[in-house]
Formats: sequence, C-alpha cells, structure tokens
Amino acid sequence: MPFEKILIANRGEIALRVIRACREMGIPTVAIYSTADANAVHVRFADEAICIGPPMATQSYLHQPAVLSAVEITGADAVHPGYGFLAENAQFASAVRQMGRTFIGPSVEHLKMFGDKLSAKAAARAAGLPMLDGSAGAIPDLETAVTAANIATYPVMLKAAAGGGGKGMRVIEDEATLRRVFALTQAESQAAFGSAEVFLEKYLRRPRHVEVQVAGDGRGGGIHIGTRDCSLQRRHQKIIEEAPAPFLSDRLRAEITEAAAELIRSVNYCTVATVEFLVEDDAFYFLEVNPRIQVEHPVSEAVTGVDLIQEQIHLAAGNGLRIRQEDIKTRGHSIEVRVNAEDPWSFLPSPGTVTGYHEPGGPGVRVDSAIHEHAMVQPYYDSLAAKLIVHGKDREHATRRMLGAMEEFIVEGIRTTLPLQRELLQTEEFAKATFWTRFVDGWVEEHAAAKQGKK
Amino acid sequence: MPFEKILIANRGEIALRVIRACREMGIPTVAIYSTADANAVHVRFADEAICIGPPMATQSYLHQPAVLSAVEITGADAVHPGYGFLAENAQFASAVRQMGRTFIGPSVEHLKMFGDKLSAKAAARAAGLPMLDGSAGAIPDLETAVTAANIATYPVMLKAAAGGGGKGMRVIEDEATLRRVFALTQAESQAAFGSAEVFLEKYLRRPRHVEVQVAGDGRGGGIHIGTRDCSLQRRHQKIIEEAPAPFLSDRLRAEITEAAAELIRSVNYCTVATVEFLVEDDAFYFLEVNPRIQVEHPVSEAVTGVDLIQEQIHLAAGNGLRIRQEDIKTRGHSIEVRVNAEDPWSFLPSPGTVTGYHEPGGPGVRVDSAIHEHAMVQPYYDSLAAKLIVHGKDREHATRRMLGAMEEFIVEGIRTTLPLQRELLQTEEFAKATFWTRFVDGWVEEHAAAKQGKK
Amino acid sequence: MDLDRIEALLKLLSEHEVSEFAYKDGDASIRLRLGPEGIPMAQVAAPVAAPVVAAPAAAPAAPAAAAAPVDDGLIVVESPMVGTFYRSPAPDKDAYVEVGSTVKSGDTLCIVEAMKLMNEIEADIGGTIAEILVENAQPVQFGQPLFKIRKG
Amino acid sequence: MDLDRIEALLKLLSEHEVSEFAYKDGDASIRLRLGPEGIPMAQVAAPVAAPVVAAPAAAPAAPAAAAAPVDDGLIVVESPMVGTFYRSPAPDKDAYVEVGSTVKSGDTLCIVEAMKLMNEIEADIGGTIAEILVENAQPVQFGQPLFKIRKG
Repeated sequence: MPFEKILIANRGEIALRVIRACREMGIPTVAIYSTADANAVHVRFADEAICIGPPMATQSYLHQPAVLSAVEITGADAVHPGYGFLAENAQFASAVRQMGRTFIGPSVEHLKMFGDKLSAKAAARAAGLPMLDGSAGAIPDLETAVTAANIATYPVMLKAAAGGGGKGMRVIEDEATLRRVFALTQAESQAAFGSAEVFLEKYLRRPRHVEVQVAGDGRGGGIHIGTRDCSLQRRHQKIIEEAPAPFLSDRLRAEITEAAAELIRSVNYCTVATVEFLVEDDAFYFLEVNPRIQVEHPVSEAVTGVDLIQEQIHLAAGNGLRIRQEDIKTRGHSIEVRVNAEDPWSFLPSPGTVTGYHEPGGPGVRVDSAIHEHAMVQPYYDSLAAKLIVHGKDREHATRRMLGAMEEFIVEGIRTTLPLQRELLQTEEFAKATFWTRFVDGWVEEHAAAKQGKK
Repeated sequence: MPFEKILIANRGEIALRVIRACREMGIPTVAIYSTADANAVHVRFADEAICIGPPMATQSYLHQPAVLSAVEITGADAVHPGYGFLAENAQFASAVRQMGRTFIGPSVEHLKMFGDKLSAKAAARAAGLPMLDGSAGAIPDLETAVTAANIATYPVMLKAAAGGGGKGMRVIEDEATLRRVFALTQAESQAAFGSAEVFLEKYLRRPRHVEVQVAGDGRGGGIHIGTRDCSLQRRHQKIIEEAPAPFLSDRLRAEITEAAAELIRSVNYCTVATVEFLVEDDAFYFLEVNPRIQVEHPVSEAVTGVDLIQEQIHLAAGNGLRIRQEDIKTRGHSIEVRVNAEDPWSFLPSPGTVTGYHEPGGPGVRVDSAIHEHAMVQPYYDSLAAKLIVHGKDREHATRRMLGAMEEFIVEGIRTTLPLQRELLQTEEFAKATFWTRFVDGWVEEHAAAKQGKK
Repeated sequence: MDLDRIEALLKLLSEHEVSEFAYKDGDASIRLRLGPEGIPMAQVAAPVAAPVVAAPAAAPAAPAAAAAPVDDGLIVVESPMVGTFYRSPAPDKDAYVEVGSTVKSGDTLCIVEAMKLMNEIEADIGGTIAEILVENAQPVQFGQPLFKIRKG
Repeated sequence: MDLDRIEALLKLLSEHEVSEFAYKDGDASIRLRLGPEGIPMAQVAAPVAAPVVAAPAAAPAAPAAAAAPVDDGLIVVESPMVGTFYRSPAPDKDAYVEVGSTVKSGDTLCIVEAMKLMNEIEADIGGTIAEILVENAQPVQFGQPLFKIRKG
C-alpha cells in the first residue's frame, strides 16, 4: 500500500474519483468539506470527513491553513489535490512537503516551470517541440514585437505571460493595430495579472486542441498514454472531449505523442500531466503543460485501460512507472460530455436542488457524478456536476452510444448543458471533426436565439 | 437496419437493455406494459409504449393474445422476448412467425429440442458432449433405474424430465432408497409437471456451474463467446456470476468451449444461447441449453467486447455471424451481482417504493437497472431490480472494484440481496473459487441466524 | 367512524407530523397519507416515450367490464383489451352508437378486434352516449377510455 | 379506535424518535410513519463516512465569531477553524475555564491550534460555562461545538 491515508483536498466528482481509486488500492481516505458540502457525496463515501470552513472557497478549499490543519490532525501521509483549487499551487505543494507529507503531484520546481507560460515554452523549445512562430520570451518593447510579428506573419496573438484560461489575449491582424495596442496590452496585463510581461505568437484561424496524456517517473523516464481532442470549448472551457484524437495522420500522431513524452523526459518530470497542442492542417504546436490530473482523463482510461489516478498515486509513492510504452494500446473510441449546471445557451450558472435524477447505464457507459436526487448544486464552486463517458467500438459507435445515454440522463431542478451537447454531437462538424477551438462559440451565437425560443 | 421496429415482449432491466441495443442500431422500439408498470423505465425509454393488461403477468406479459395484438397494431416487424415470460415458449414464437414477423430467438424446433431435458440430452450426446453417467432417456421401470444407478454409482439424482429450476429433483444415496422412492418420484412428477417421465444421473457432490456463451448462424456455423461461472446460487437462482470462469485448466477451458460450440453447430442452431455444464475436478458434464439471452450476459460482454443483444438481433435478421472465433479475445475479468428486491437472509420478496437511490459509478462499473428513486418494485413479477457489473484487470481487481461499487449502491425503501452478496464476495470460498452450486444454501443457513441478529 | 372522529384523528396526526397512518380492526380499516408525496421522477418529467395512443393508461385496472365514473357525473367505458377499435360490425354497416344514442346495459357499443377476433364491447350501464373518444379503426390499448356515457 | 390512546402512543413514539411503527393484534392493527416524507438519501441513511470528530457540521456558517443559540436557552460556542483544541495556554497551566466558571465577553475560553498557530478563542457573550464538549488536545473541525454557555 503506497500510503497509509490520503487526504483529498478537493470536492465534487474528482474527490469521489480519487476515493474510488484509493478504495481499490486499500488506502483509507479523508474528505475535507465546507459547511455547504456537509451532505456531498465525497463526504459520504470517504472513510473520514472533516469540515474545514464556511462555503466560500477562499475560506475553505482554497484556504491553505485550514486544509493543512486538516492534514495535520487527521494524520494523512499524502494529499491528493484533484484539479483546480490548490492543485497547481506551488506554495501549497511546498507546505505539504514541509510537513513531511507527500503531495500527489509534481515537484515545486515543475509546478513553477509549467505554471508560467514563458518558462513552459522555454522548456518545450529546449526539448525540441514545434512552437508557434513568435517571441521566444517576454517582449521588451514595441519594435521587438513588430519584428517578431513580421517573422510569424499576421495574424498574431499578443498574450499576457501570467494570463490563462483564455484571459489576457488579443488577436492582431496587422502592424498598425499592433503599434496601437501593444502598450495597452502591457498595461492591462499589469492590472489583471500583476505582471506587464507579454509575448507574441502566430495566431491560428481554425486550430484543433489536441492533447497528450503523459506520465513521467522523475528519473528521465516517461511515456505517453494516448491523445485526446478537446476542441469543443465554450469560452475556452472544454465541454466535450474524446480519445483518441480523431483524424490525425499516423505520422502526426506518432510525432505529437513522442514530442509530449520527450518534453517530460527532458525535465525529469514525475507524475501525470497533459501536454496541450494546437493542430492545424498537418502541423502541431506546443501550447502548455497541465501538471495535474485533468477533468477529461476518463476518455484516456477508457481506450487504454490505464487507471490514471492509481498511476498518479503510485508515482507519488516513488514506485516508478508500472506501465511501459509498449503496454499502451488503444481500443475503440471514448467520448466525455461534461454535465455542467448551467443554462445550455446562456451558460449562466444554475445552482439549486436536484429534484429528479436518472443516470444512464448499460454497456460502455460510465458516469462520474457528484449529484443525485435531492443533491444541492452549490453556487460557490464551479458548475461541473457530473461527467458522462462512453466507450464504443469506433468513433461513430461511441457517438451513437453517447446520444442514447444522454436521452436517459435526466436531471431535474437545475439546468444543465446536456441539450447543447446533444445538438453539438449531431453536427456535421462533429461527425467529420472539422470543428476547431472557437467553433462552439460561433455556433452557439448563431443558434442561441432560435434555441432560446424552443427551450 | 435489420428491422423497422422491434416490440419488446418483456419488462424491467432486460427490456431497457434491448431498448439500448436497438437505439444504437437505429431501430425504433415498442414497450408493452401492464397497468402496474405505467411508470416503469422501459415504458419511459422506448419510442412507443402500449398497455396490454392488468398487473397479473398471466393477464399481461404472459397473455399471448394481448402481446400478439400489440405486435399487430403497432406494426412491429420483430419481437424480442428477453428472458423469462414468453422467451422459450414455442407456441408464442410460432404465432409471431405466423403473423409474418420475426421472433428474435431460436426456431420452434430448437425451442422444443432444448425445452425438454431428455431431447436436449439426446442432442448433446449425439454431438459427443460428455454426459453424467445415467439413463440415456426416460426410465420405464424400477429395474432399469437400479441398473442405471449401478453403472453411474451412487449417489445418483432422479429428475423429472419436465422439471426445471431445481424442482422435481431427488438425491438418492443407495439402492434401498431408490427402490423406495422411484414410484413416488414418478407420481410427483406427474402431479407437478403433467408428465411421469423421470430420468436418472450421477449426482456430483461439489460441482461448479460453468456455462459457455454461444452463437450459431443456423447454417452449421457457430462460435463460443467465452465461459462464465455461476456457481453462487441460492435455491438454484444465480446471485453472483463471473466471466471468464476462474481456475479452469487450459485444457478444460478449450474442451468445454469447443464442446458447446460443436453442440450448436451440430443442430444448425441460429441465435445466441448458453450451454450449461457441471464441472467437478477436471471433468465437465452437459447440463442443459438455455436458448435465449441470459440475465448474466453482461459479464461476457465486458470481457469480450461483444454486444450480445445486437448480435442476437443481427442473427435474427439472417445476417449471419459477424464475428469469427478468432475475434473473441478475453480481456480482464468481470463480475455481476444481481440486486434482487428480497430480504438478503430470508429471500422473502421485498416489493415497495424506492425512497432513496444512489448508483455506483467510475471506471469499470456498469449498472443495468430498472429502478430509480420513487420507482415502484412490483410484487407481481420477479424480484430482479438491477444488475451491477464490474470489469477489472483480473479477478482480484474485479472483486475489489465490486466491493467498492457495492458500498456506493444505495437502495432505500426496499430490501435487497446486496448485504448477502457483499459477504459472499469476501469469503475464502469466493477468493479461491472453491465454491460449488449448493455452497450458498449451506453458508446462508449457517450464517442467517447471526446475520438476522445484526441486521 | 364518523367525520368528527376522522377530523380529530387528522388533527392529532398532523400535530405529531405523522406522514402515514393505517389502522385496521376486523372489517373496519383506515389508511391515511399526509403531506406532499415525493413525486416520482417518471411522473414529473415530460414523458419521453410517446404512447401509441393518446390516453395514458393510468386508469385503474378494469379487467372484464370497463366502466369507471369520472368527476363530471359521466361514466367512462374503457377498452378491456389491446386491439383495434371498430364502431360498426362491418365496414358497410351503421355504427353501433352515435353521440346522443340511448343505450341500456348489455347493448353493444363497439368492437375491439384482437388477433382476428371481433370482441363486442357491451355497456354495463344504461344511459346516453355523451362522447366517443376514439376514431374508427384506430388502435387502442388496455384501459384506454372509449366512450363517455351519461347515466340514466 | 380510541383517540386518547392514539395520542398517548404518538407522544411515546416521538419521545423515542420512532419513525415507523406497526402493531397487530388479531384483527386489529395499526401502522404509523412519523416525520416528513421523502428525506434526501444522503441524510436519511446512516452516514457511511465516519467523521473525524463526533459532531456533524450541519451548523450554520459562523465565520469568525462562533456563538449560536440553542433550544434550551444555552449558547453554543463553535470552533471557528479546524485544528487542535487546548483548554489551557500550556500543558503545565490551568485551564482557561471549567464548568461553572463565569465568563464575560472577550474572555479566552480555549486555544485552537492550527498550523502551529495558537488561536485564542474568546467568548462573545457573558455567562456561565454549562458544558465543555471536547476533550483537551482533541482535533476539532470547523463549526464544531466546543462549549455551552448559560447566558447572563
């Protein structure tokens, strides 16, 4: 047993996912919760549970003294941070380790390296990954920006180095515009993120978001665990994901997975991560590294049979990689739909009590849910209520299976994004995978008015 | 699309299972229901639904004129009978075909052949399958019985040819007993089953129930789709099943699967079936053929990736076998637990309203359920409320996964057999697969009193 | 038990927040359920399954005969079986009844054909046909309302 | 049926927090279910998760200060943070308060240690310590009741 007791510094479906993994490994778990979550599933199904504060995340799940105090008094010897909250917080990881406990995630050094866009890009460039043309680092002044833009060719994108989640980015179509907005963007970045550092790169008009699941042993060993496509995003939030990434040429698939694995090997990365790329035509470009487990990890689990959470725990325990690259074989196709508690067309959050609930079932259907009948969807936290994952023989079969399962997924009392996703899965753009990262935003704008009428 | 519209002559989880298969194939479905089932899930999720009668099964699901009338007025071109009810009723299958519709099941000839224990044994013997020593057919008189028993050696079992489900059987330890009870057994058989025909065979003390999933194309082609072990039975009702059957020698596994496939090839059987065997030490003996889909089919689906209901539909449409023997590869291990609405220790039915419900989820967990919060478990039909199926890397992993999933399976308002199954899965007999077909009965008797106290 | 006693009982039960009560003594029995019921998921939501015929068969089981009173003093005649509804004995014959027809108990109202068998459906009460609820030659399910009869 | 007897029965049942009752004697039988129907699954069932500490944190959020009135006229002081509860400033010192101690608003009641920080928990109301709910040096969670104070 790699650990005696794991405290899960998270809530919702990912906390339950970690509980399930630990239970199979025979490791007792501790749930932490805010007063708003006293009846939440992760509290119910953990072996122990401890209330750490009031509903606001800043006073509970994000409040490091409370979380660390819970670790101390429960005697957990390891902390799983899930995703979000403190998962990529170097200070928290460091504090956990200073207590002599294991942080189930990367080293502080790697959290810092991949937490900053520029140092992440530097690491990727050093590992030989293809980069979008642009500035190699922060741009000191306007003339450097103009030169870099001329090399990259317009359109280019100006990005705040400390930005993220789609914030602090500006598309620039010509030099005149660049000259007009450069200083403004720096000032905005300073105001929004506390750093005026900006960089510039080639802007792709219709890129797909393709990412590679990787795992490293911290000793220069590292493998990829297949590709995912997460191009279907609403305001930079993924809403449908699939594995493997469809319609990649064999050459591209081989190159992109090897590149991702090479990056984590080159920095002696230890634990699981996702290397994200943009793909356009038959080329791929490094985007960023997410040094944690991701929401969409189940699609990779479905097609490869690897339990990524259990691998993560084993790697944190220093057990090294238990799987070799040649063990990773992809079977069939998997799709995940995020069931967000939001209005499907306006994307406004829809917290409240679930008054009716029915989960789909049958072959090839997996549900990772934090809700049930009578559950409260809290207004304080993100809106992900459940994930529906299907596994089919091929992409077309998985799509049909997903559409069938969605018909059976009944959530009453709150609104969910399911109606939007049901329609998206039936578009020609999905069938042919001709979607791109901003496809959903345009599609929703076109259809929202009509849909709002129908709803 | 093999059919235009399929009427499902059943209810509960198997009706929903067929709906799911049809939906993936793009075939519209018709549900039939009694007034008691007006709010049942199969009614809700079928494309059409039609009420065929009052609650009593004899006036609804078993009432052939009502079912056939529903077929007629809905214009369904095929009928899926599920299991139980009319699934093995030759008269019903014949009536469906006389209406020019397809019965998704075997020919009338095969229904009759396998519906009678003696003709089934004759077919198996002709195909060269190993049989328990005993009478080759009905025993005309006592002296024949004594001779047959001497060849088989005691103990022997006297069985009513028309019996089934564990009824009409008597274990006999010596000749004196045989002489005393032979005529009595004939008389009982006459009274209970309308036929005095009895036969006799060797009685095994600790046999395991091993069965082989098969599929035939009706033209002499036939394959096996792996083994299952269903030794854990309570009063001859299976309660835990698994695939593949554990701890079979490679030789035995090869022989038993080939024997089963040979049997269905030898009679030009068309559609799916299960060939059941008893296994003791390293020998196997033919038991019977179930010419229909079985409750426990999901464990075979989990380890082989074959959708048995869809194969059944394709075979009924005359499409022949779409899978070859060499395509059948077993991956990992799967276990199914039947969630029966019964007291776990007394096995008394526990119908009623489900007042609280939570299904397990996460990787490798499948739920085929006919219930949900507020669902009514009817007293009129069998007590199977849901099936929980897990798939793991190996048997030990599948067992841990099942135990974890059972912790999350919450059914309130009715009693279920889950507490019994949770304990059974933790016995040494399960871990080492040293159980046998009557193990549970003895185990429950030993433990029931203690458990009843704890409950 | 008279109404006063029932009222007193109800007061008592709700004071103690009793949600269910059943009492039986010999032939007398009472059964009460107080407060809002947990409404079934399957009933709350819009039905996904489209019934073959319009009327949901939530009606009480009426195995052979088929008359159930409804609120407005009318009697509903329900189909005792699944089949096809015919208003006349043959295509070229007159309908058994029209709206306004007077019927007495035992009069044939229609035919429900099931498996080539023509089942005559008879009135088990006398009165006037107030409404015919199904079109000729349409499929009907078990328990589906066919006619409304005004008693008398 | 005798209403007085039923009332006596109901009183008895609710005193003992019985939620269901069934009784049968020959032909007579009675069946009762008390309390609101359809209580959420997550609340009805015995909790699977064993809380680290006894009291479930169903208490209202009490962010900084931590006094909540309870039925019996007593005021409950809740822990404003997760940590370890100490009754005295140091192992060799006297406890801040004992049962029966009189406190005024602002008096230190105990320490909750979190991450090596000793947080003094003060009374925000004057009165008499009626009960001390946690043993010395035990872990406490957010919102957990620590003391009961009788006001005045």
